[in-house]
Amino acid sequence: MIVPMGSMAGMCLVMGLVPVRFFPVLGRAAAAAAPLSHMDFQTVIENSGPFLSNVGLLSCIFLLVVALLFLIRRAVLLGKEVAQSSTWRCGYSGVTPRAQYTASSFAQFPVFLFRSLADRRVESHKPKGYFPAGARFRSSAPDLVLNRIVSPLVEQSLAWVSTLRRLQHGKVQLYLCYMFVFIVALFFWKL
Amino acid sequence: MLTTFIPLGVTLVAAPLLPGLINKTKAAFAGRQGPPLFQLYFDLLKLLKKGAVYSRVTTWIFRAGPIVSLASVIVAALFVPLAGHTVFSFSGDVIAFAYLLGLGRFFTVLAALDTGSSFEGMGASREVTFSIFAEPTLFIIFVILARVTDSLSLSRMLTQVPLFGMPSMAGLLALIVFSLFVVCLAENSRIPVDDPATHLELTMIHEVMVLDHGGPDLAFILYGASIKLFVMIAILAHLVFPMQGGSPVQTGLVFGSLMALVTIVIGIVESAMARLRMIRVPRLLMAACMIAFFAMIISLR
Amino acid sequence: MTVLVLLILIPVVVAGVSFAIRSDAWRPWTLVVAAVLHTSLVASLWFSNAWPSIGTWLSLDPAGKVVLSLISALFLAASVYAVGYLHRRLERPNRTFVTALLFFLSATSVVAFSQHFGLLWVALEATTLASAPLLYFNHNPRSLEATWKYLLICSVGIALALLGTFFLAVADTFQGPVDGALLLPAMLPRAGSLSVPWLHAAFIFLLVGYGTKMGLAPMHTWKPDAYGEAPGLVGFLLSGVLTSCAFLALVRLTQVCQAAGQMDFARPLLILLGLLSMGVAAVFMLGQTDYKRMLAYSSVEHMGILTLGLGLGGLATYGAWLHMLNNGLAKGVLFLTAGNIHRHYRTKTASEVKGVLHRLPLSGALFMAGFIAITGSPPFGLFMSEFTILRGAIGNGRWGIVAGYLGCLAVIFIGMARIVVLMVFGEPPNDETAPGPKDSFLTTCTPFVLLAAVLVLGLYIPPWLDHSLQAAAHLVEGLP
Amino acid sequence: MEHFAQLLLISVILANLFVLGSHPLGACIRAVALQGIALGLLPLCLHPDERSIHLFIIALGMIGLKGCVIPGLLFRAIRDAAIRKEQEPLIGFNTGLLLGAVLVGLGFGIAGKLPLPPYTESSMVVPVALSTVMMGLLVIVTRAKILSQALGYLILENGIYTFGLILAAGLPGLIEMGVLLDIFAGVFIMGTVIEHIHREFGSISAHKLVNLKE
Repeated sequence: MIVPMGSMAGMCLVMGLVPVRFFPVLGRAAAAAAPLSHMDFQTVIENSGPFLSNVGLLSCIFLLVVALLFLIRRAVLLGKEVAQSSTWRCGYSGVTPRAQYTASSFAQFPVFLFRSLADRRVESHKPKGYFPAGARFRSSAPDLVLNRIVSPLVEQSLAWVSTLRRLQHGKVQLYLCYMFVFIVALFFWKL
Repeated sequence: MLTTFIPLGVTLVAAPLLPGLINKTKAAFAGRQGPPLFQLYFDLLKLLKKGAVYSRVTTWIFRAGPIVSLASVIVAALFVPLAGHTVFSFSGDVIAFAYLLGLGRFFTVLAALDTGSSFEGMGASREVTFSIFAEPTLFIIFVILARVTDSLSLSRMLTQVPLFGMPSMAGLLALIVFSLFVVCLAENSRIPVDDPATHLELTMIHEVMVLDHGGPDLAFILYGASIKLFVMIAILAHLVFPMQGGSPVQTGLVFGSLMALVTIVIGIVESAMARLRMIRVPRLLMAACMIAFFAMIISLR
Repeated sequence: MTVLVLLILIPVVVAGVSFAIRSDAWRPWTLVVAAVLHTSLVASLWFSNAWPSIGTWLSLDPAGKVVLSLISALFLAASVYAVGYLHRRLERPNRTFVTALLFFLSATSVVAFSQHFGLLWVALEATTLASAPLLYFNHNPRSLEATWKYLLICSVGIALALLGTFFLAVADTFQGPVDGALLLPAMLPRAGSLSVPWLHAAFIFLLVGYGTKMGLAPMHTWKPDAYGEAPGLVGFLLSGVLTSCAFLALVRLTQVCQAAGQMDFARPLLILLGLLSMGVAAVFMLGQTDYKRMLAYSSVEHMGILTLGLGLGGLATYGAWLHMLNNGLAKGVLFLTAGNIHRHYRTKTASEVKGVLHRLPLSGALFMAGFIAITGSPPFGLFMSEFTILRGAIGNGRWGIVAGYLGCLAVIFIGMARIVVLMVFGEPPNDETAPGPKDSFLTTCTPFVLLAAVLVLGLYIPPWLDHSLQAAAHLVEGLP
Repeated sequence: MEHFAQLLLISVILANLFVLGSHPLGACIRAVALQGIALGLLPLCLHPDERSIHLFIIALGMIGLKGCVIPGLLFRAIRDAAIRKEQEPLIGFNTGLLLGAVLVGLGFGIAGKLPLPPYTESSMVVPVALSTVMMGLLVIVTRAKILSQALGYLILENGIYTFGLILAAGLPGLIEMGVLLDIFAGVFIMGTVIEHIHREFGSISAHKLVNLKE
């Protein structure tokens, strides 16, 4: 599984580094689809050539700088102690994997900022008394676009479609009626 | 040939000077002597001499974070003109510039999340949230500049701005400079958005993200931050006073003092203002974004 | 000339032989004999590049040749499958079925040759008659109802086509008696002097009449019933062969309109019917519960695409011809494997069919691949042809049509995927209460070969085929 | 002779209206039989100058087929199925008559948009043909008994045949072939299927044939 995924990722990388090599090939495929004339296509290629080669150059420079910095760090750390330790806990040593920083914690701030748009649902049972039995906090931000826009739209159109589906009701006489009405409509439209 | 690389060299060498300058300004306002101007150079050297300690739960992402973020600001610096001279420029490089800054931020955030610490996670969350506002502002400013100069290359945008010296454009220029200044403060974790000097994790943004980095990695991060500050100040300086051509020494001196001036302004702002409450920061950034948007409407008219 | 006579007579003679054979087990092999003879004759036409004719009424032209080759190839595939299928259905006598299949082959061959509108009509009428016993093969109330509806609607449709043919004759003889009235080669040169109002009326009647046969909305109503109740084999022949014949009839009509300079009148009608059919197919595909009826609506969709391509003209006409081939082949894959699935699970309700890949690995895989092909996904041939038609629409700058076309294709893809994916994957039901027969060589090799052909057409169109399709498209466009 | 043709054409329309407005099936079949005979005589009146053997054969064949053979078959079918009346029309007989009148108007309207072919003897042929076709469709659509639907199909065919008579002189052979084949398809095959339906469903009402639907 790694090989096909890796080879595709590798191809993406190569295309990013030397886009100039690929553009004419892909451009020809695109030109086949779009009604561009051959001349237009040539100019497009010529105009985008320098830009693409610069983008490729930029990517190469970037990778080069990364490699250089990597080597520098390696040289600097040479012969020095590279220790392993635990993450900085800020004085609190009871951290367990259960106390994770979750995705919803990560998104909490922006969700709060856009709370009017985000439809955030919070369900919390705060600890009560001196020896609280338990407490719960649960927050979720359901996908607003999906829940408020796409789903109702899809459901609405499915309902609409299912009313239309009643047109196929099994009564052959009415099927013939469709034909008749259609033909008369065509006559009125076109004759 | 070699002369083209002079701006890069200047950036790499002079960048750590600016945080020192800011600190000196702040110290002067507080009536203290403050740390020496070259403090950051000493810090970097000290950090490079140290070994490294990595958390057991981290992966290669944590180690790649500082390198990638430093590399991205260095490459981004290639596009930024210093006194009208650029190392590398092509049409459309503004987009590459913005994306490189974004890439650096992305890796810093990933490295912070990789530690598994809640503090660093919160810092990452804040950083990302603020960039929701800062990045559009930056893009809107670029759109305005592209529109005004009819160019998509950062160096041409900044060196050929016809804004300066035209009274009709003064309002537009003021709006752009203001919003870019706010973006500059936010991007570089300055007061009133963030306080680089605080040591309470719950209120920090950028500092808290790099809590677990040490030794050469921290040096890379600090160095990267200073280059970013340098780059943004260079852009601001160019906007305020576009220059091109002329003798390198003369324009270089003028430009250098201009940059120092902008830096000192940042120092003054830091001295005069308190850090905003976290909840208020987005409002400030939003305001900058709206101002930039307003400026865009004006420029499109 | 003898070739044409043989192509028409061989099936009739073999039909006589098969009617005389007493054994239900051996009779289906006569289908293969007839199909092999038919196909080899058609192949000889390709090799010799001959254009035979009998008089002026029956002769082969590029359009007819493409349709004839499709008929022959699909019938060969169907005959091999039929041997396997009928072997499993020995509880039903198959004398009428086999005989009707052979008559069907003969009638469709006549459609492909005929250059005369009257003869074309007669041959298409004959296909209706020959296919009625095919639909009623299962002899149960449901198939009877489907046959009745098919007969009634198609008879009315074909009657309207007859009226349209008469109208066309009036248009042709309006200026006075002519030689070879309704004869295509004679009509085309004098098309300019046809009576325009009568031609328009004839076009509407013929479009509705042959459109009924082809299954274009809103005359498609017989299709889901007929395809749903007939054996998969019959569904395949109707959706691949019969509809292509009806399409050829529309092509003949378009040729006359083109020669008469009346395409401004004809195009909107063709495009309207095409898009309407695609829209209706999309609406009925969503929430469909019966997988054979789903295939019927897919057929409505593809007939719509063909008509749309014909209406757009130019590049899209070439796409329509290519699409006709692709659709016929891909429908074969789907209908035949759906037949296998139906035999095994003994239900046509999609929600009761789960895990086909476990129960019938070959049929399941072929059904899935057929679905991918029929929805126009690369690398199959339908992608190429649908894309060519799309290019035709874009090239004309008809953005409304482009939007409708792509929208319908997307909805249909979603609708079909919901059904097919849930059928093919998942855990098969546990009740092993007498599951039907498993895959056998005869019932899976045919869909496999058909799928391979669709794949080849998607990757490479041989020059000789390309040349023929171009010639057929030029014929429609009135180019030399 | 032209007046006689007009009379025949009017009787064709009247037969249609009679079928639309009455319920005993036997009477309807008789009306259609009479219509067939009238249509058989029509070519002799429409083409008085060229009363060839060909035309006589058409006339005889039509009278025999449409006047005797098919009505006889239909009578046998209603005897077998033991039905007398069209009991459950989908629309009432008065509405049916009204719609029939509308269709006659529609037929004349559409025919008015088409120029009269120069060799047509009577200007009424085209409108009568079109309205007969439409009324045949109306009978199919509104009647519940499958047998009545077959009858409606016969009327539709009669309309097409009427139209074909315009061409009978110019295009010999075609018309006969077309109409005969269609009648074969429509009536004989349908007759066979009706027999099956009667056996399977125990009724020949179209109301039973609504199992296949979405």
